[in-house]
Amino acid sequence: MKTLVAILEKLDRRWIFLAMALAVAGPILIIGITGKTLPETPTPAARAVYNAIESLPPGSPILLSFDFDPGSGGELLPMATSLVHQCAARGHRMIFIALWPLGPTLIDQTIKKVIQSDYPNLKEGVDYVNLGFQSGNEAVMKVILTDFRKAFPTTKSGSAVSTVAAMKGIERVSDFPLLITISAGYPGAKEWIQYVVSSSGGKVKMVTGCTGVQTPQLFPYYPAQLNGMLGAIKGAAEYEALVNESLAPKDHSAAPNPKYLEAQRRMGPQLGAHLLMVALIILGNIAFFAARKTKAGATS
Amino acid sequence: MQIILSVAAARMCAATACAALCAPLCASPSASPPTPPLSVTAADVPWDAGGSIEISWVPAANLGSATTWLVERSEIGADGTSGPWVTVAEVAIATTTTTAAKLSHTAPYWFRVTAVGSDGSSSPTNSPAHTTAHRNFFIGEKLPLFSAILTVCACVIYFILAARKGRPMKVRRIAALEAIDNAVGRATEMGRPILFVAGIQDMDNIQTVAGITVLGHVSKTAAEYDATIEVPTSRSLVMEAARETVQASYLAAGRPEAYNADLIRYITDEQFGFVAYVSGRMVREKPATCFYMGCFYAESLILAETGNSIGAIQIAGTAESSQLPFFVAACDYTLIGEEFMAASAYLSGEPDQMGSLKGQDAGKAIASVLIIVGVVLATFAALSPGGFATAALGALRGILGS
Amino acid sequence: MRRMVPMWIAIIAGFAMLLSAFFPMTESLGETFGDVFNVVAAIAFILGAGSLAKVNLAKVSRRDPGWGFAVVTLICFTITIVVGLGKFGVPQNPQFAALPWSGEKEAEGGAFAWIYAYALVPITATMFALLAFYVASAAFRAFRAKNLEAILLLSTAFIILLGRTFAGVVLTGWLPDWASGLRLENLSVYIMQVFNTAGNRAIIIGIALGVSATSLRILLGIDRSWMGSGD
Amino acid sequence: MSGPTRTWAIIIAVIIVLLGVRMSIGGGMGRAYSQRLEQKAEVPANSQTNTPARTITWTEWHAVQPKIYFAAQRADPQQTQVAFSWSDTIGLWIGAFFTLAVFSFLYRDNAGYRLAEAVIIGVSAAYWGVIGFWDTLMPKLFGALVPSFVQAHVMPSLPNPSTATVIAMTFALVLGVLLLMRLAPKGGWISLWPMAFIIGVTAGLKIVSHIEGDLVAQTVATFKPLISPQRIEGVVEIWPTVWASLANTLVVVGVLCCLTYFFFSVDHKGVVGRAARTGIMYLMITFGAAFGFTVMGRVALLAARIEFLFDDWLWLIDPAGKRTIEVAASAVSMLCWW
Repeated sequence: MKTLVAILEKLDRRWIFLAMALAVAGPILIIGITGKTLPETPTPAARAVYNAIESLPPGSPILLSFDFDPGSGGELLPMATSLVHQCAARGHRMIFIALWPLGPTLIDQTIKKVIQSDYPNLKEGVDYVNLGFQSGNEAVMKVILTDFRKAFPTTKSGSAVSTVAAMKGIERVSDFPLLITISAGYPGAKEWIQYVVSSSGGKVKMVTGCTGVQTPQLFPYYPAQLNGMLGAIKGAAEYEALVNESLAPKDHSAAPNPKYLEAQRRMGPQLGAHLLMVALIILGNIAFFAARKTKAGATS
Repeated sequence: MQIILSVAAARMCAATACAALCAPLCASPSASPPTPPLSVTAADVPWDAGGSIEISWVPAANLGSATTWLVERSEIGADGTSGPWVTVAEVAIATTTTTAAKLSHTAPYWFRVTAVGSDGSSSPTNSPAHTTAHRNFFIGEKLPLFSAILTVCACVIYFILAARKGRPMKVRRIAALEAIDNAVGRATEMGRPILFVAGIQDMDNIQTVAGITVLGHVSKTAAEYDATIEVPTSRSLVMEAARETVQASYLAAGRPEAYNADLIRYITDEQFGFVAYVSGRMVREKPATCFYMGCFYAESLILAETGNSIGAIQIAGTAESSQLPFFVAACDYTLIGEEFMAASAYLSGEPDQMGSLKGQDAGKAIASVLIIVGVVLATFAALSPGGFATAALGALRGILGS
Repeated sequence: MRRMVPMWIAIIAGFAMLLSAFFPMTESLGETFGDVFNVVAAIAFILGAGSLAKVNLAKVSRRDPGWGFAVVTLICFTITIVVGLGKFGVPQNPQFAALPWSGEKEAEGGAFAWIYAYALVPITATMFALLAFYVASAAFRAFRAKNLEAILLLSTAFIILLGRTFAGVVLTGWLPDWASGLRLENLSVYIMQVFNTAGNRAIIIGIALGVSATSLRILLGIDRSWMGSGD
Repeated sequence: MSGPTRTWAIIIAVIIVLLGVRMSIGGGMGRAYSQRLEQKAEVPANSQTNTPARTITWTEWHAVQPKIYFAAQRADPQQTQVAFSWSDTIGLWIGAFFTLAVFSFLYRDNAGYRLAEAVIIGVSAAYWGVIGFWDTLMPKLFGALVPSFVQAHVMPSLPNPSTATVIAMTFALVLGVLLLMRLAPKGGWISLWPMAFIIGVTAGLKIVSHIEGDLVAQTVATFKPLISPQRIEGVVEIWPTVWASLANTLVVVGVLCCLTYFFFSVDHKGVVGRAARTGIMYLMITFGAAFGFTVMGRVALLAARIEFLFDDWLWLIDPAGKRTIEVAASAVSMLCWW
């Protein structure tokens, strides 16, 4: 016991790093080879996102704003995949924009991964369109409140938005029955709430997928201003399970395509890392109390 | 997926076929054609920036088969002729008002509303007179905001003036700020540099500006103590601002010759490229003291943990609430939110700047009182809905503009 | 004089912006400023690049320790600028095939996209991933029950950590329905909705006042430390 | 060599040996493939430059998953539509090297990390410079000042600028030039002017946005009833009411106490001291929650990097079915060897 405490007190942090590497890499290898994932029970916030998309009539225009960059892709790309997956399966019109400069590339990636490979009948420019990046952060949001085309005059590939069939009937942001933002920071979900949802007087409905860091800050807005939210990879996994469940054949004869299981796979390393963190906190406190006891003994 | 889609397609075919078959049979006698609205009025939205007109209409008692309203406008040109009818909006049958936006604020407009159903449209009902969307001098709906700003500014200015008149301004200790002198002194003693990071955002972020004002004080102390201060920046403009500030501080400290512009350098705009540089630099140069003052995101913990591993004294300040936990966990001192914003005033020690802190307190006091009043009203309103309290709460919200 | 002019520029520009929000004629000045700022920041890149080049060239010419790395930086910088501005290897834009410069700079196949995918992304994403290690070491060191505050900090983190994984379901999933509020996953939601809302709200209100007072000090010319403390 | 150092040396050696084994047992790893795409575009005749209508063709190569290459090869070993991509394969290995180099910083600073650092500084500074040029200067500044040039060469569908835009951009150009005066041998002090303008404008704008978006909105949001009857079909339910009322009360008390903590002009003693202390407790719970949530995100990022190494580079696992059969063989042989 004493030696353990002594080790803990002087523990080189590199051992903690090694333990973390193992706690994450181990489950990845195991899940990667066996293909088994942990079960998920969706929380109301994730269910709300699913229902918001499900309840729209097919063909509804949906604005998807990719406000993140590859740095947060580990958390947010699985959400983006499932969100686009559900929208595509329900036949909604998807209008993609990005307020982060690196967003458009991620939009193209997701389009390629989901729409072009599994929904080849959806046509670019008709059923979906990538309008690319606009600089200006919340200024862009203020502009699209009154005039969508002023902020996004052309598509990413350079054609004028007025000629794009997917944009028919879209004058301002309130013409979208639903707004989806995938957000990693500033500008992101919080700014969308402040400048778009609030200014529209509740006319604009919004759901968000956000990083773990943002989740606590967005909670005060749910469910009044945010109709649903996916918090971190956990939210992504819950939502992914919901979407896969609803799109699976009734007799469960076919397992979902592994590319639609990304978030649920990531929950394995998540569990390993969280358990390690918990163990570290407990060990740290054992060391702390043991040291205090020794010190108290020495002074008395 | 293909299966689902083809099933859906099959269903649609079935539905169409059925409709085609039934059509002659079930052309329902009950559904009369859509009835036009009884009257249409259009009014300029008052106290706005111009360009919007609100249109409202009175629907007929029997709507017939109408399912939507089609609202159209026609602009009267400079020569007095009416232009073509342009759709303003198509709204659900339950709605009876809509707003036409993006209009010219000089030209008059006609409006008309048509009821539209599955089996055709009604005749349109026109607005009785043309309307112009005037641009007003002041945006009325911003009056509450204007008064809120005025109140906050008045609080701050009042206490600044009071301080100038010699009223003593007591401010509580802020440990993190008291530690700055010692931390700078430590760097001098150890003969190691001081590292100052003013966040990773540009000069259009007020936190960066606040960080630069703190840099002004820290670099002045550093100049007096003869300590080296390094300022890597992730934006070119911040580099420029930091150079101006530090150079002026060295001048004010009477040691302009000791200023070295190359210690304040631009690294890269890329968040993690910048962090890669700063953490590498920290491990190699081992600064005695690190300041993180500005807007930080994920990099906060990388910087603070690296600083911790080299045994530097670390003082952080940010208004980015998501990063506060990491600074609190890994730094020696952390300025939380408003404390960071107050740092420059506190460090200056000038009475009028201290006075402005008291003005901030007055703002908080007003906010607290409003919260208490609002909560009391809300409680009564919840207990007896519809009473005086409900009205008062509504009025209070109105005054605050939300 | 050298300090008076900029101070007045700041004061006039600031008050003009403050008031512009309330008048229809000037309401959108703030948005215009966003564009102006972005352009100025892009022009200022010349200064940043100059500083980068100067510092690294000095290292090379002085043969400072590690000057080889400075050479690497300079080479990488030059190559990226050249292929990026020149759109090297970027395929044509099918919409405007007649214009050779209309291709997308980050289109697949271009040299700029290659640099992005194989140098920028791996390094920045891995730097970001280092955080997973640092949260562990920070938690081990800092989350010790020294006093009541620290106990609250660590126990909240504890509940959230467990509540957000499968472990939470296993540990407290057996609780009967009437006590379902104590299940870890529900507990973490309450913490977010009550304590976190209160704490964040107060921080936000405080910051708003702090920002206003800071801005006002600058606009009144009282805080001039951004152009050097004192006068 | 001290005890821990020896242990570390062994661990690193084991990793290197495992990598060596993986590379030698074959089954393929770290290869990338791309598919040929013939593109064609019609260019209409241009009467101004007197060029006739013509057709332009060019070839693009798009990255594809290895399984597409394997399938194409199985179908026709002579095919040239999908081919091994040297550039992407080299890139993949460089990416893997940089990933490991950055991770090695956790052990200690070393030449690999310094190389990655030197590369990322050069590349990313230039990257953002290029982005600034094409995304800001080209459409905004040049698009406003020389629109016909930009439309004729770079962005044909760029709308014509309004007079206001032209004025704003001219102003921006003047500010930029003043800023660049810093480089001139004399008159560098004038660069403080644009800086003063930017700082002043930022200060002015932020007062409005923070009071509007944060101060007023958050204050009003706290107007919650302390007793909040929860009715189901008009009947007040006891327990839900108690819980909802308790939650509201805790929020209101928390906001007031935390605000008290931020008071500067009052010492934290007596009643104020107790309120401030309660405030600190709320803040600590807030921070603990934020910490817990952040861990989630960070682990996901690490998992993504490790998946890159195991999946794209080493071909040890294939969760997304990028390669299907081939990889299973290599993973199993690896495990057998182990």
